[in-house]
Amino acid sequence: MSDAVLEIKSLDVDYGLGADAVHAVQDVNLTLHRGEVLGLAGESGSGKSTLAYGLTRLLPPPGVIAGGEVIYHQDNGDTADIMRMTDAELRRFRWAQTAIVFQGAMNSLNPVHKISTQLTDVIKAHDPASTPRSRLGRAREMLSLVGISADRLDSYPHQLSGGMRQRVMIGMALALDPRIVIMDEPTTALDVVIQRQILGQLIDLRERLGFSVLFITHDLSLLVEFSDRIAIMYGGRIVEEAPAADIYRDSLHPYSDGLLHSFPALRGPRRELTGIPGSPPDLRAMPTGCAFHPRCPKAFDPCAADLPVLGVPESHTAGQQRTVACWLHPIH
Amino acid sequence: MSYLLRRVAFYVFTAWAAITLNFFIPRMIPGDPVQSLITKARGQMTSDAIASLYVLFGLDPKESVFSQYFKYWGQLLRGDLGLSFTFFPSQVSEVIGQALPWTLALVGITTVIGFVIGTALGTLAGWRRGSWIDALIPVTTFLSSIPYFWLGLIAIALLTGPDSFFPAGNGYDTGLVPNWDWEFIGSAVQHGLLPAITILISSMAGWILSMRNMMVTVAAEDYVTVAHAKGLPERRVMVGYAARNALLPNVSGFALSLGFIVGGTLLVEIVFSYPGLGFLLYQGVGSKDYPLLQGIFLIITLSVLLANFVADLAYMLLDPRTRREG
Amino acid sequence: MTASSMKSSASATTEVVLEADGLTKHFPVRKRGREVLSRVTRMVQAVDDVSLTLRRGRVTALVGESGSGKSTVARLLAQLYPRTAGEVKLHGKPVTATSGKRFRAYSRQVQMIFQDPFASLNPVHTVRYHLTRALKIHNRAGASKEDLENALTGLLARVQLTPPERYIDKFPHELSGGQRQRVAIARALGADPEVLLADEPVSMLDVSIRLGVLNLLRDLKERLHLAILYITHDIASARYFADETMVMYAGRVVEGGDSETVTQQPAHPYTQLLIDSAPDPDQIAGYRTSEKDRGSGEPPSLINPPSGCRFHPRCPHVMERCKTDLPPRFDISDGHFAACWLYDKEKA
Amino acid sequence: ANTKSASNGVLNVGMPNGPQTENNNPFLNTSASRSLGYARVIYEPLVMYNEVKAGDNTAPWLAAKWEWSDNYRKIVFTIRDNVKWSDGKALTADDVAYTFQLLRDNPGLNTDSVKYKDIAASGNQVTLGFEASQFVNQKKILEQFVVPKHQWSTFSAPTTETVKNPIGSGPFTLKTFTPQTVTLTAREGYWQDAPAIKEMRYTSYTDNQAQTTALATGAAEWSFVFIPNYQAVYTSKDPQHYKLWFPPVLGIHGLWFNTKVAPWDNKFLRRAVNMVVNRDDIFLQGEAGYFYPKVDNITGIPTPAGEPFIAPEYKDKKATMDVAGAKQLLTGNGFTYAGNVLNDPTGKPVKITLTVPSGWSDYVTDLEIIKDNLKDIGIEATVDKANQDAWAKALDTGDFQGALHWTNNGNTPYDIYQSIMDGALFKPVGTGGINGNFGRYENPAATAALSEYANAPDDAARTKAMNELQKIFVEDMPAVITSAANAGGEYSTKNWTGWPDGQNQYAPAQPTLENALDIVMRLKPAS
Amino acid sequence: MATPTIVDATPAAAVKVKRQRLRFVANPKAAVGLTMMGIFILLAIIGPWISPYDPSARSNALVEGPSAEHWLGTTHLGQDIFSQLLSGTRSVILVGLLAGVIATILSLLIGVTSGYLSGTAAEGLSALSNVFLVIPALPLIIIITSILPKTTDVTIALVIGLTSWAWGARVLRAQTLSLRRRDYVEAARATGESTWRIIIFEIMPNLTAVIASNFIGTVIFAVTSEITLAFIGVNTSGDNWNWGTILFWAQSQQALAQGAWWWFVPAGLAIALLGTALALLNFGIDEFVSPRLRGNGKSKVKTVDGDTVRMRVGFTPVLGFGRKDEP
Ligand SMILES: Nc1ncnc2c1ncn2[C@@H]1O[C@H](COP(=O)(O)OP(=O)(O)OP(=O)(O)O)[C@@H](O)[C@H]1O
Ligand SMILES: Nc1ncnc2c1ncn2[C@@H]1O[C@H](COP(=O)(O)OP(=O)(O)OP(=O)(O)O)[C@@H](O)[C@H]1O
Ligand SMILES: [Mg+2]
Ligand SMILES: [Mg+2]
Ligand code: NI
Repeated sequence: MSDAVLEIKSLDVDYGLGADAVHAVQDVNLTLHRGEVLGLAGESGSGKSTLAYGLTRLLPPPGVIAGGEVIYHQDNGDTADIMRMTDAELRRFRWAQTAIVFQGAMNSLNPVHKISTQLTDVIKAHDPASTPRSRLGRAREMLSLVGISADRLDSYPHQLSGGMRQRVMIGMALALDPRIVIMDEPTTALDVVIQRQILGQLIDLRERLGFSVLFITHDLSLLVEFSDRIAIMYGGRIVEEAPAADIYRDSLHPYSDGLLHSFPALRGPRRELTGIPGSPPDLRAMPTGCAFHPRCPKAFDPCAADLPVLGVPESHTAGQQRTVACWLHPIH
Repeated sequence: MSYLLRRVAFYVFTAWAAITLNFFIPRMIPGDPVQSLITKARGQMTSDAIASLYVLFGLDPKESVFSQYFKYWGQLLRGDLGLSFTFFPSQVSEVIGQALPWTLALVGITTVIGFVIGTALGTLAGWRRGSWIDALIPVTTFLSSIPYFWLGLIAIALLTGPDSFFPAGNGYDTGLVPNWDWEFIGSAVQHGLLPAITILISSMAGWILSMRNMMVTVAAEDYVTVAHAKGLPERRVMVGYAARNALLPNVSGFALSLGFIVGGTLLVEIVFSYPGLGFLLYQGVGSKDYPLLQGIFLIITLSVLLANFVADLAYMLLDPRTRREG
Repeated sequence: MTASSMKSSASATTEVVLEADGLTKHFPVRKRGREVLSRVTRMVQAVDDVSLTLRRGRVTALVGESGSGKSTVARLLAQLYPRTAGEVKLHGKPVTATSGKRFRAYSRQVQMIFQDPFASLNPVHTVRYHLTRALKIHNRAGASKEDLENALTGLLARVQLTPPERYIDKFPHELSGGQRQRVAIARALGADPEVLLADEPVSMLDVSIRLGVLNLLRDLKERLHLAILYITHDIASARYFADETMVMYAGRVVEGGDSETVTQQPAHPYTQLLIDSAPDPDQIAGYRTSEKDRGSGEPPSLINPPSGCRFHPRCPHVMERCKTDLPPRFDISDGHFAACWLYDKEKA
Repeated sequence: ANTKSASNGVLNVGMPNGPQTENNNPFLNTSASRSLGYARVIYEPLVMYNEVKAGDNTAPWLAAKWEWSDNYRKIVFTIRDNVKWSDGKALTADDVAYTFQLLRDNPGLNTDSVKYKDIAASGNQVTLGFEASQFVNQKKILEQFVVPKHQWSTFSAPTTETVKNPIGSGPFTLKTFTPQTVTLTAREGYWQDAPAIKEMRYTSYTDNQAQTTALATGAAEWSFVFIPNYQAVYTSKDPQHYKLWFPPVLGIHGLWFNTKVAPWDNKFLRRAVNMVVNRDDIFLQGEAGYFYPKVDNITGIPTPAGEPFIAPEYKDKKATMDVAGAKQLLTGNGFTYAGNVLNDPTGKPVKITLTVPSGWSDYVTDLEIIKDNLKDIGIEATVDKANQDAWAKALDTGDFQGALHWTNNGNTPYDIYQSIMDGALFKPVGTGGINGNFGRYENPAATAALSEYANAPDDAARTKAMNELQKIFVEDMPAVITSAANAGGEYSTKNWTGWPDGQNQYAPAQPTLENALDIVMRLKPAS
Repeated sequence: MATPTIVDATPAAAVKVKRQRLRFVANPKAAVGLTMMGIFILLAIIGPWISPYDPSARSNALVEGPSAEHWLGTTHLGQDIFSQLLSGTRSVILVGLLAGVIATILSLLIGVTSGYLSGTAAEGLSALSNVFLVIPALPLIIIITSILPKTTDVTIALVIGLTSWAWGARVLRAQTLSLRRRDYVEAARATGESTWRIIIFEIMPNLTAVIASNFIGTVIFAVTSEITLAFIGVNTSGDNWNWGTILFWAQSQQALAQGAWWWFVPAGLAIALLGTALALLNFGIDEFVSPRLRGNGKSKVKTVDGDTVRMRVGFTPVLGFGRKDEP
């Protein structure tokens, strides 16, 4: 695998301050490599979105970054910690380096501005020297890149279908040639047919443009097909991280296993579906030890007592690039 | 243009309703209007004069309501609102025409300025929650709870006086002849300042508050986050994304609450003896000048309708979703 | 349980409970602008000529993309909308009640579960209120307080919300999504219906909770021999939980048959597209651009639906005929049919 | 504020009447010219009549001479011949006759309702003939102003004419009109010596408060307005110059009883009330110590204007507070007390509802005082503040128990008594359209005396009738008179002197009355 | 009611009901508003009894400033202004509440019906409320009340109530429209509930916040209207004191010019305070309905560098490197 573009180091994200704080993301370490699609999965409330917004510092109040670093590696080898950027630096950094595509495209596009305005104002903000004509040209280019005819430039968001809007968002995300695109459930509101169209297009573009993708969804079967690597979150922590195929074929963490056995498969033999018993943890009253232990079919003594650390499991070689946080799989 | 058409239909209907209501108002009066006029004179008129007044007004109660109604419409279409009692035999339309410009200027300008400033402050307050400007909110709440007229009274008590820059009443210096010269305009502005400030203080608070709340709501919308994520300059995000959207409900709120605002501002005119419709209304009430009251009510309603329509048009321009094609 | 208790469970599994024949629903579109002057009212042809049968003890899945008219079918079956045309037969008898006593009698037998468990329970009422109302409306609350209490406990037990006292006095917001959906199901069961119309009962639920609710539905089917209409857009879940599957496209049923057959050997090009598009973990990193353009274009407008086969503008196998003639159902194999000219045997 | 004032020959007059519309019709008291008073300096009366003065109260003006004959059924005016209209035409007897014809032919203009019959002009004389004696209407006829025939004959509807360009014989002509201020300038060619005032500005202030402020700051130098606590608000601001003078005229305000409602049909009860009403409080608190002057003669005739008319037996009879006497009067006439409560002869507690328009603050105050006073003799009163229309209607139809109201005024106390006691005006309770006698007072003797007075052939008969009327009134007390009607004003002697006052009672100091012209002519710049 | 607060009853917000009461009072604005309102209502009840003088009783202390005998001074008739203020509270509160109740009932009837039912009747009702909304209410009220032969508190309240329901009806209609297609309403229908039961038991309870905020808005409007009417002399009937009557007398006796500030300042302040109390209550409701509006305690945080920054959208503050409060 190629080198890292983004390194998340022991990132903590809270909602609220002091004793009332909800620790929505805890001690997350994650590396995004150049050109890869990193999938982030986990059930609702596990902290996926919080992580994504937290690392870009877009989390609205009462969210705060309680600690950690997010190191961005520039092409020239320089690094910058997003957490230490000033507002102005952040503004310059955003979109030029990391773009975000949100879940609901209708809500991501400003309903009162034309598509063209929304495409060009970001170019203008980062390249004030550009001419309106060149900006418009770029906007047109981006639209055709995502398969929308340029005459849609003058449309307002409400005049486009859901799929088209989502594509506009993707086009907008790519307008400044960012190194990283973060996508938070970009297709859950869409139809499977359109979902496939859009994601197919995105893969194409990635191959051509070479950006990295952090892809968030709770649809594991989609992730497995779509991403290179997958990280599974539970209760605000990463519990397993591995190449997609490894997770699918040989998940180590019982929670990953449970997730995978919650999806009916369309093709192939009928698998047995076991699901995951119990309900997601309450972030305010997290179980001790491994947060998953109350629901874990394989829980044993240490699970309730101690927090398992994420690491390369003993049973695997370090070269395999997978980590897990489970007492069943002691780490090196 | 469906939206526009629907609105137009609505305005036509409302105008009709208001006019019809207006027709029935004097028909609800106990006794007859002339009696009120006589009463008003209070000793300045001998009781023998009554007879002559009946002759003057030529009241004919023996007509069917229907034909009266049609007659009324006919008169309206000719711009004839009847004769004022107080200023007999002046036409009500003439009396109102004299007062209307003042109200339009005072109420119109202050309402718009109040809306603009209030919205701007509300935008800032909502955007910078917790900053000093947000601390304005309780103060403005208190101010907006004060009835317009009382604030006006206090302003008069505190700020006017023989040596004060602010005159205590009237629309312009006595002795000046309304004219488009600087002396007159300056005087009119000087006289309008205090009432205007009163209206501004009272009315602005509402806008600040609703705009602030809308801003807080809108600031949490995804597209605002996206705008931040796009690295747009803060001003652009605040104005182009957050405020632009937060404004929409405020504009339609503006249109709808015009009726309330006008009601409130009329009182300011009363307190400041400003020669506008509000003061005329007050005079009309005091002297039971029903034709005048009717006329004022009609004109106010129609003006509010018109203003509403303008606000609607503004809304249409602001919100592309209402501009849906065919 | 009235009629059903007399029959043996063997024969019961095939007994038709609810039938829809040529069900059609057109919603008028609000007139705009100049149209006000014209006499023609435009219609959203949300559901067109849909026929289906629900059998005792069987789950029938209705799949299709968003906006294809699935919910409308369910609501028509529940008599929540007046229908434009067609017939609904309960135990072979046509029903027309949309209000009043007759509707109540109908709703006793046909109950509906809504897509969103977060929205289908009134936030201001407790679980007890919801269930008590369901029982009371259908006179199943019993004479005494105890009867009612027993009935409530029974209901909660049936949807595996045990112990009942832990849930009975809770407000919806105090329950998890899965629990809420169970309460919604319990409410439907409160009428002791024969038919359950489940409109996307799990699409709003978390992956790990979905399964529990679906398993519960299956369990109910097996224990209570309910006829269940399972509406979803997740065709994979239809494969797993439904005995039969019908596929809708733009207000029409385009294919139907045994679930396994429909999902594994889809006949209609739309079904094929749908199945092709569904994420497939076995095809790891399979998101490369496929050679063939997958179903280009957008779902059709239902106000001016395409003539002939409604899928023809997007269909890779489109023929001249598709553009003009509406394809009828063609039987492909036992119970498996598709409304597509490709299967017109006479043509060949 | 604007205080660039009158030293340069300008007199600033103010009235609290709100913005005006341009209407200079001198006949209509709704017109701006009448409500602000500037009609008085444009149009001139035939005779200047001073109603505050008893006797010797007429002075020739446009008419050099006038003569009544035929027991006040005929009058001959001799018109001056050096008078010119402001457009230069001469004022002739024809103009005078035409003015009276206008009044006769247009009841809408004839707000005094004088019944003119024959009108004839010959030479410089105008002769008017009447059906009945006009003794009681003398003032109205003498005071009539004159309009130019050559202008008014062109008006098709004089009753709704707004006379945009008034032509008068007075010393001033209209210069500019704005809703707020009307400016008049002294004209050339006035028949008398030109007034010292070169320009008059009539400003219509929006309300009493604004008018008071204007007076207090000197922006207005002459006005007629009610000022509560006038010392504090007005005169104290410049005690040397700021003056007010409100002499009474022959009209009154009083508490009218509905004499058809028991127990108020009982004259002893009414007289008892008269004995406890505190007129001092009413004068000082309700009328701010000046506005409607106190009337304390028991006959209700305001003094000094009515002095000559008061019967010898009542000359010094003052209405004074006498609670004990009142109680005695009551208990002596069938009324009883149960504790503090007065019961009428039938045993019912005596109560009264006093009706008043809600916004009339002085009346309300007066009634509050009366209510308190009534408590002293065990009568429970309620002040019912009604809507003005409702109040007017209640009085019109007799649907009230007690109410404050005014009477007409004139050149004799006849108008007062006629308003209160005339049986000719009587209409039964429930019937409206009444022109006075709101109390439904029925006494043939009073009616006869009134008619006697109006038509008496000579002064002796008139005196007799007047004495009779006073006797009936004092005996029956159909209304309790509280205050006199006034004809006064506030003025400042800072820039102009020569105003009428207690020492020099040549005219009532009200800018809207006919006498305003007289005052204007006499004002001189302060040295 | 110049504040057009758009009440946004999002389903998520409407969900929390149980904790409602406590949470509502926990809101500092609501708590202050509630306390102030409580005092006003208490005064409305006991005011006339505890007032030291008969508010109409005259004395010889004419236009005197505040003193030990007359805490807020006297009028031109020597009446005790403090007593007038106390006694006047009842009328103000009564008219406000009564008009509020009338308008709220009307707006409920009209708003909810036109929202829930469809068809011409509903459209007609909606058009009616729009008409009433646009017609300026205060001039209409002034004209109607000045025409009425006799005005008591009740008639005033009636007139205000009958003319000021439109705003509420509109808001309620919009809310009902959005609730009407909610699943739980449909579900209730599918269960077999009757229409009226759905309206009363399923829809109305979810409108409580809107109804309450609307009620308060109308009360504010009614109070100011009543006072305005009294002030311009339309309603000074009977011996019924209200704050507007005090101001009317102050104005007609030119208290300002007389320097009798005690005559009009307390009444005006009382109005402003009552208005503030009601406005605070309304904020409480707004914030309660739309949690986003709630002030979230601390708005400033200390960052790594020891700077204090404001929490705001778009720039999440970074507290430090490592969670400090972690054991
Ligand atoms: N403003 C907030 N205050 C307190 N807790 C919050 C807030 N916002 C989110 N949370 C909590 O933080 C946790 C993580 O939320 P997050 O949105 O990141 O989950 P997610 O994994 O993205 O879920 P989903 O799949 O539903 O989008 C959740 O348990 C949520 O309840
Ligand atoms: N009340 C209505 N008035 C007008 N059109 C309607 C109405 N209800 C549904 N429709 C339209 O009918 C069509 C079918 O809607 P329906 O809700 O049945 O689709 P669906 O298959 O259930 O979709 P989803 O998967 O999104 O729930 C859609 O185009 C929708 O816009
Ligand atoms: Mg999320
Ligand atoms: Mg649906
Ligand atoms: Ni000035």
